[in-house]
Amino acid sequence: MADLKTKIHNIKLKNPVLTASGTFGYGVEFDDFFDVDLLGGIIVKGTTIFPRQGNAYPRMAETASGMLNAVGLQNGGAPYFASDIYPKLLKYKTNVLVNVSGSTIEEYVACAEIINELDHISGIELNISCPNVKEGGMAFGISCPSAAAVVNAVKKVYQKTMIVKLSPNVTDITEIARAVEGAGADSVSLINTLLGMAINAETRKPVLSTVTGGLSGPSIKPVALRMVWQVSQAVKIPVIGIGGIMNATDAVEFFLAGATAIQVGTASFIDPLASLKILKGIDDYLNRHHFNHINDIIGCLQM
Amino acid sequence: MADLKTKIHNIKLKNPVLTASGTFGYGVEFDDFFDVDLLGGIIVKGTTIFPRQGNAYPRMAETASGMLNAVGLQNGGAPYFASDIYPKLLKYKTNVLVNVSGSTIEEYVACAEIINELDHISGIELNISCPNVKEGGMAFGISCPSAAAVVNAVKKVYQKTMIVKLSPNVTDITEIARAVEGAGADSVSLINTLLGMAINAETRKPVLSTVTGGLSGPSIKPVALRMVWQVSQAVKIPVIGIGGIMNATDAVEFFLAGATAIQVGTASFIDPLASLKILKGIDDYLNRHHFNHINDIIGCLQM
Amino acid sequence: MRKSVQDLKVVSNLRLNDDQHILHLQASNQLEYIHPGQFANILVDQSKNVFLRRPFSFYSVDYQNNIVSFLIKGIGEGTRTLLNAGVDSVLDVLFPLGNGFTLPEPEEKVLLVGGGSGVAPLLHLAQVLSKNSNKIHMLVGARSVSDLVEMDNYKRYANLHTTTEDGSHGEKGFVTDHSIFSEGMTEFSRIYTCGPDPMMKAVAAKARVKSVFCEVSLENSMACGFGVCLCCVVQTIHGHKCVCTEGPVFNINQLKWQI
Amino acid sequence: MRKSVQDLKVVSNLRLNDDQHILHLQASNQLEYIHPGQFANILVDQSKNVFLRRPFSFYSVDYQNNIVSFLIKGIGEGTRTLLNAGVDSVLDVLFPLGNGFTLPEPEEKVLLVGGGSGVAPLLHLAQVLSKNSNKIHMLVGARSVSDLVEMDNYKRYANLHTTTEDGSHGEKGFVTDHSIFSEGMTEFSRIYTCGPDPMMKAVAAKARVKSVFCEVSLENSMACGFGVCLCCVVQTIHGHKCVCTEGPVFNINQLKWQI
Ligand SMILES: Cc1cc2nc3c(=O)[nH]c(=O)nc-3n(C[C@H](O)[C@H](O)[C@H](O)COP(=O)(O)OP(=O)(O)OC[C@H]3O[C@@H](n4cnc5c(N)ncnc54)[C@H](O)[C@@H]3O)c2cc1C
Ligand SMILES: Cc1cc2nc3c(=O)[nH]c(=O)nc-3n(C[C@H](O)[C@H](O)[C@H](O)COP(=O)(O)OP(=O)(O)OC[C@H]3O[C@@H](n4cnc5c(N)ncnc54)[C@H](O)[C@@H]3O)c2cc1C
Ligand SMILES: Cc1cc2nc3c(=O)[nH]c(=O)nc-3n(C[C@H](O)[C@H](O)[C@H](O)COP(=O)(O)O)c2cc1C
Ligand SMILES: Cc1cc2nc3c(=O)[nH]c(=O)nc-3n(C[C@H](O)[C@H](O)[C@H](O)COP(=O)(O)O)c2cc1C
Ligand code: FES
Ligand code: FES
Repeated sequence: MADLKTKIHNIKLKNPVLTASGTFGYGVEFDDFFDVDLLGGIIVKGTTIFPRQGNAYPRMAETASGMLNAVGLQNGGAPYFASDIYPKLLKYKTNVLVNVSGSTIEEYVACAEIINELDHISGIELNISCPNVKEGGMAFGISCPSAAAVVNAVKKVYQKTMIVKLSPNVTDITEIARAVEGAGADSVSLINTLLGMAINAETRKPVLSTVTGGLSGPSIKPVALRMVWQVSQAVKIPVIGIGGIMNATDAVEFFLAGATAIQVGTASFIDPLASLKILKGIDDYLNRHHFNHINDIIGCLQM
Repeated sequence: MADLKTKIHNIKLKNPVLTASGTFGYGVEFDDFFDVDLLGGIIVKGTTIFPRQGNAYPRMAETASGMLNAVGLQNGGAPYFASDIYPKLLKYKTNVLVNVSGSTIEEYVACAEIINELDHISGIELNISCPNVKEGGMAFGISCPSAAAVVNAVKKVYQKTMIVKLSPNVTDITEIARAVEGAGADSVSLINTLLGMAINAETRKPVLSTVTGGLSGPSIKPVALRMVWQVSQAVKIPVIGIGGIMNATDAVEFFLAGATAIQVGTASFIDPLASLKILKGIDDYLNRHHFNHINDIIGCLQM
Repeated sequence: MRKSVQDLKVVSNLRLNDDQHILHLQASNQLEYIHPGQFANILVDQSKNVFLRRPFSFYSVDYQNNIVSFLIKGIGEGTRTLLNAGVDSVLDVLFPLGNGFTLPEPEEKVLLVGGGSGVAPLLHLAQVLSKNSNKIHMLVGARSVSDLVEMDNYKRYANLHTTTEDGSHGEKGFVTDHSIFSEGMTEFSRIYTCGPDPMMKAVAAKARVKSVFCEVSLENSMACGFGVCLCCVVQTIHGHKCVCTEGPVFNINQLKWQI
Repeated sequence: MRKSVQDLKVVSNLRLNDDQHILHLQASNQLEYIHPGQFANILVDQSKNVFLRRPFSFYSVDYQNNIVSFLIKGIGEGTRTLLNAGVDSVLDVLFPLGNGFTLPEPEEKVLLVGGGSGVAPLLHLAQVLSKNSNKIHMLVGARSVSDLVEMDNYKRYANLHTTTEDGSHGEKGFVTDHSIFSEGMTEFSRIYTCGPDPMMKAVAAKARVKSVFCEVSLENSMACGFGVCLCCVVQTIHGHKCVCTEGPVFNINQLKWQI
């Protein structure tokens, strides 16, 4: 057993395997499959201050080695989360983080204020990169001033660790990363989904009700890996790698590129046990290569 | 047989199937497989004013439903092209276009001037989106002023049709498209490759000699389709769709999204006959759906 | 039963016609109870272009031999790859998923209406209801007699009625044109239906008029199948609900269908 | 022969050891001439993670029965999927590709040096040379006797010498430690070699010292295999050259190897 302990700002992780928001429900959906407490932490569904019905069906299109989604942040709202869902999450001994979204800065702030009251939540992940909502979401994450503005505002009301989740749909992600670091982000996670589109040639209609949607899965891994590598050289705060991680080898690639932790997303749809298998595979890799600690590979790409 | 004739500015295409630069050599490599004259046209390798050795090996990494390349515009230079390769292309009865690249505006201009003298070349495709060269290349294609500047300069010396090939590695591709349209582009083609990266977990080294490279293949199709759809609504000049087109269904999706023609790229590596099969499949589709003309589907996505 | 991912062995792959097969899959452990209307999400690992699992309703369950079966219609690369599954090959199956049908009280007289491959969950339902001593009528619609498969199997559990669009078997026309609806609708205390959306809506409309209890099994497109992606939603009177967890079976009164 | 894409039928899949098989594939038409050292690019369509074709040297060619064979070593998903190819299944093969070895004059005495699965093209070469009445010595190196496969086949065409790293067969040590190099190097007018890069470089170094003609067959990573992607280059004295068209066989004097 290698030592897998790592840290994201004030959050101690017993291992660097987290689950990506919107792909792991509230964790409880996985109770049938494995003991979620084995993971370093879980990041629950995108939460907004007001309840959201999400987008109309269809919300999903399968693509080559990936999928598009247009869920649009369906959730019961932060107050509902606090009253009805949070109590069910108290049973977890591992870290639980909440992914926070909004259409305006005020909404982000209001949502973060509510989460701030929940002791058992280790931190928030500020989603400034959701491509599936009409207002806000990704719009904040694609320009430095607006990204910095949200982060600044939330920083004032949120006391614990704030991770900022970046959009890959930008010319230079290092600029945005530096902007949110400057505004007080404790960590950045990347990437959220790439903006894509699917068409049904037979019906001649877009597959998704929203026409465009967010691309995830192994197809985006090369882009994600490149961005994690770029960003980890551009900022001093820890970088969390996300994007098409299907197995331990993928995860190791992200560590080598500079990620301090990783998130498993779409992989859990195909195999609910994916995150657990990835965790075990990382340990195997370290043992096989005679590394004692996960830190021995983080950022250790040999150039 | 449906009518597949279409036009890109002054270039008459007997059908809308072209081949993507860097994936079809100089066409002659396909002579063993099929009669290249059946296609609407071919776009030959990226050409620069000076000969280029390209990047060091390894230049390729396989990815999920795609590949990364880091060829780096290996070519003999425009004078060599004119003297040694051009004569071999005179046999083609279909359109032959040259993809033009450079490290400085002067290099683009010098290269275009040479190609301008070659009667049998129907047009050029200005590559302001190559992610695999140290200077120039993609750098021009990711900001509006620099993109417009190259296009403006080349427009002054190149008399025939000038297509400008756009980079997907930008926050808003419609801005760049409008900038090059304003600067005199006769058409835009998109997308070039997405900037990506691959790591060999066992050796802990980047797979490519250049660390990052250009992602192509079906994995990028959702992004390409979205961009073609966005750009075709943003500009009046014809849009040429590129990115992960493997079969006729993919091609039809690009037409529906607004492309006047398409280019087949990586698909030719896996099946040298891909472009011909796609051409036949488009005709089958039109017949099956009782369309008489390719124009009946171009931009006809039902919203 | 708890949801799990299991390797099931293909013990037979029975071709019914050009595009429909029945796959019999054997579990290595004792099967736990699977409710009629529940489904499984099957990994298609021998195909380049299929990324996500594919959902299929249980067609029948044999607890003695630990064999489950699926009636699969080839419509795209995923299903067609499964139709080629070799005997002794192994499929990675996530199950059981979804809620399933509400069972009637014993002795109730019920009508099962199926069309196309949508008939699959109704056989499993009929198997269970027949043990519950329900009186079961089953109406199956198809384009032509060649699309009507497994009739003998249905007859073991139900009084079988058929319609074909070309009149080659049973009454001519669509399912909802069948005389059973004009004659004896109210003798049925419950109607269960599965098939193409327009068919289910037409059946639902008939049921609503007569205020007969009616459940439909939906087939929305799914990414996960166990309630975490929120892709498979349907509009209900209580807002968006996931078909994979709160369905696939819904009472028509829950749905915001224009019927 | 013109390059083409053909459907070849698997007529046998012979397991040599845990990770090496010989696949015999039959063409439906008369095979045209394939030069020793040429290769084929095989599509792996039953695997999710393999996108590009995989290159393999011809191991032998039987023009009578239109059968080509490949010696394949399982190292990743592509090769391992091919090792599972069922008899009667069909593979999509692009061939023949590359240049092949320069044949010696009749009667010349030549040395073939192979290691690992790199031995494949050398059997085809030996078959052709034996018809050319060349005197053929073949030296094969492996880690252990269990990795030494097909020895009887080589013996039909060549005087066989072996080395194993553990001494379990032939001389103990690496290929280049074999006594043939110290003793009779200059009796050979040509050396042909294929195997891991370090082995080929060591052989090339020996050949260069004695100024013996030496050709090596390279295995660079390839996207297309027929000269259009420019991914497979090697540095030569004339700049970057594509291994798939100007190779895979190169005279060592052409390469910019540090030897
Ligand atoms: C709960 C549930 C139970 C099912 N039970 C069965 C069963 O018992 N037997 C059976 O044969 N099939 C059943 N299906 C349908 C089956 O899952 C699909 O036919 C299959 O996923 C298609 O996969 P494919 O790769 O062959 O086709 P694809 O290539 O994925 O699709 C081919 C075409 O069909 C369309 N399509 C595919 N699936 C759907 C869908 N769910 N909704 C709308 N359009 C779609 C696609 O848009 C495309 O145009 C069920 C589906 C669900 C959700
Ligand atoms: C001209 C030519 C002839 C060949 N002839 C034979 C033959 O006769 N028999 C045979 O068994 N193999 C042969 N090979 C090698 C064979 O093509 C590879 O083993 C195969 O492509 C690996 O595919 P895979 O999917 O199994 O492994 P992958 O998953 O692609 O690779 C597994 C590991 O091996 C490395 N790797 C794979 N291919 C190469 C390569 N070409 N160069 C460097 N590293 C590599 C990868 O980086 C990875 O780490 C030949 C290769 C070439 C270019
Ligand atoms: C169905 C779905 C829903 C998602 N919802 C959210 C969300 O609510 N908030 C968020 O920040 N990211 C969301 N994401 C993005 C993922 O967290 C992740 O960044 C992305 O999918 C890339 O990782 P992957 O390729 O491993 O899936 C969602 C992704 C999917 C597929
Ligand atoms: C090996 C390789 C070389 C390429 N060389 C060029 C080039 O010289 N000029 C250019 O504009 N695009 C070049 N491209 C990009 C393609 O023309 C095309 O835009 C891209 O591959 C996306 O299309 P695809 O997914 O169909 O391959 C190259 C792509 C590949 C894979
Ligand atoms: S399919 Fe994922 S929630 Fe229903
Ligand atoms: S593999 Fe494409 S040029 Fe050699």
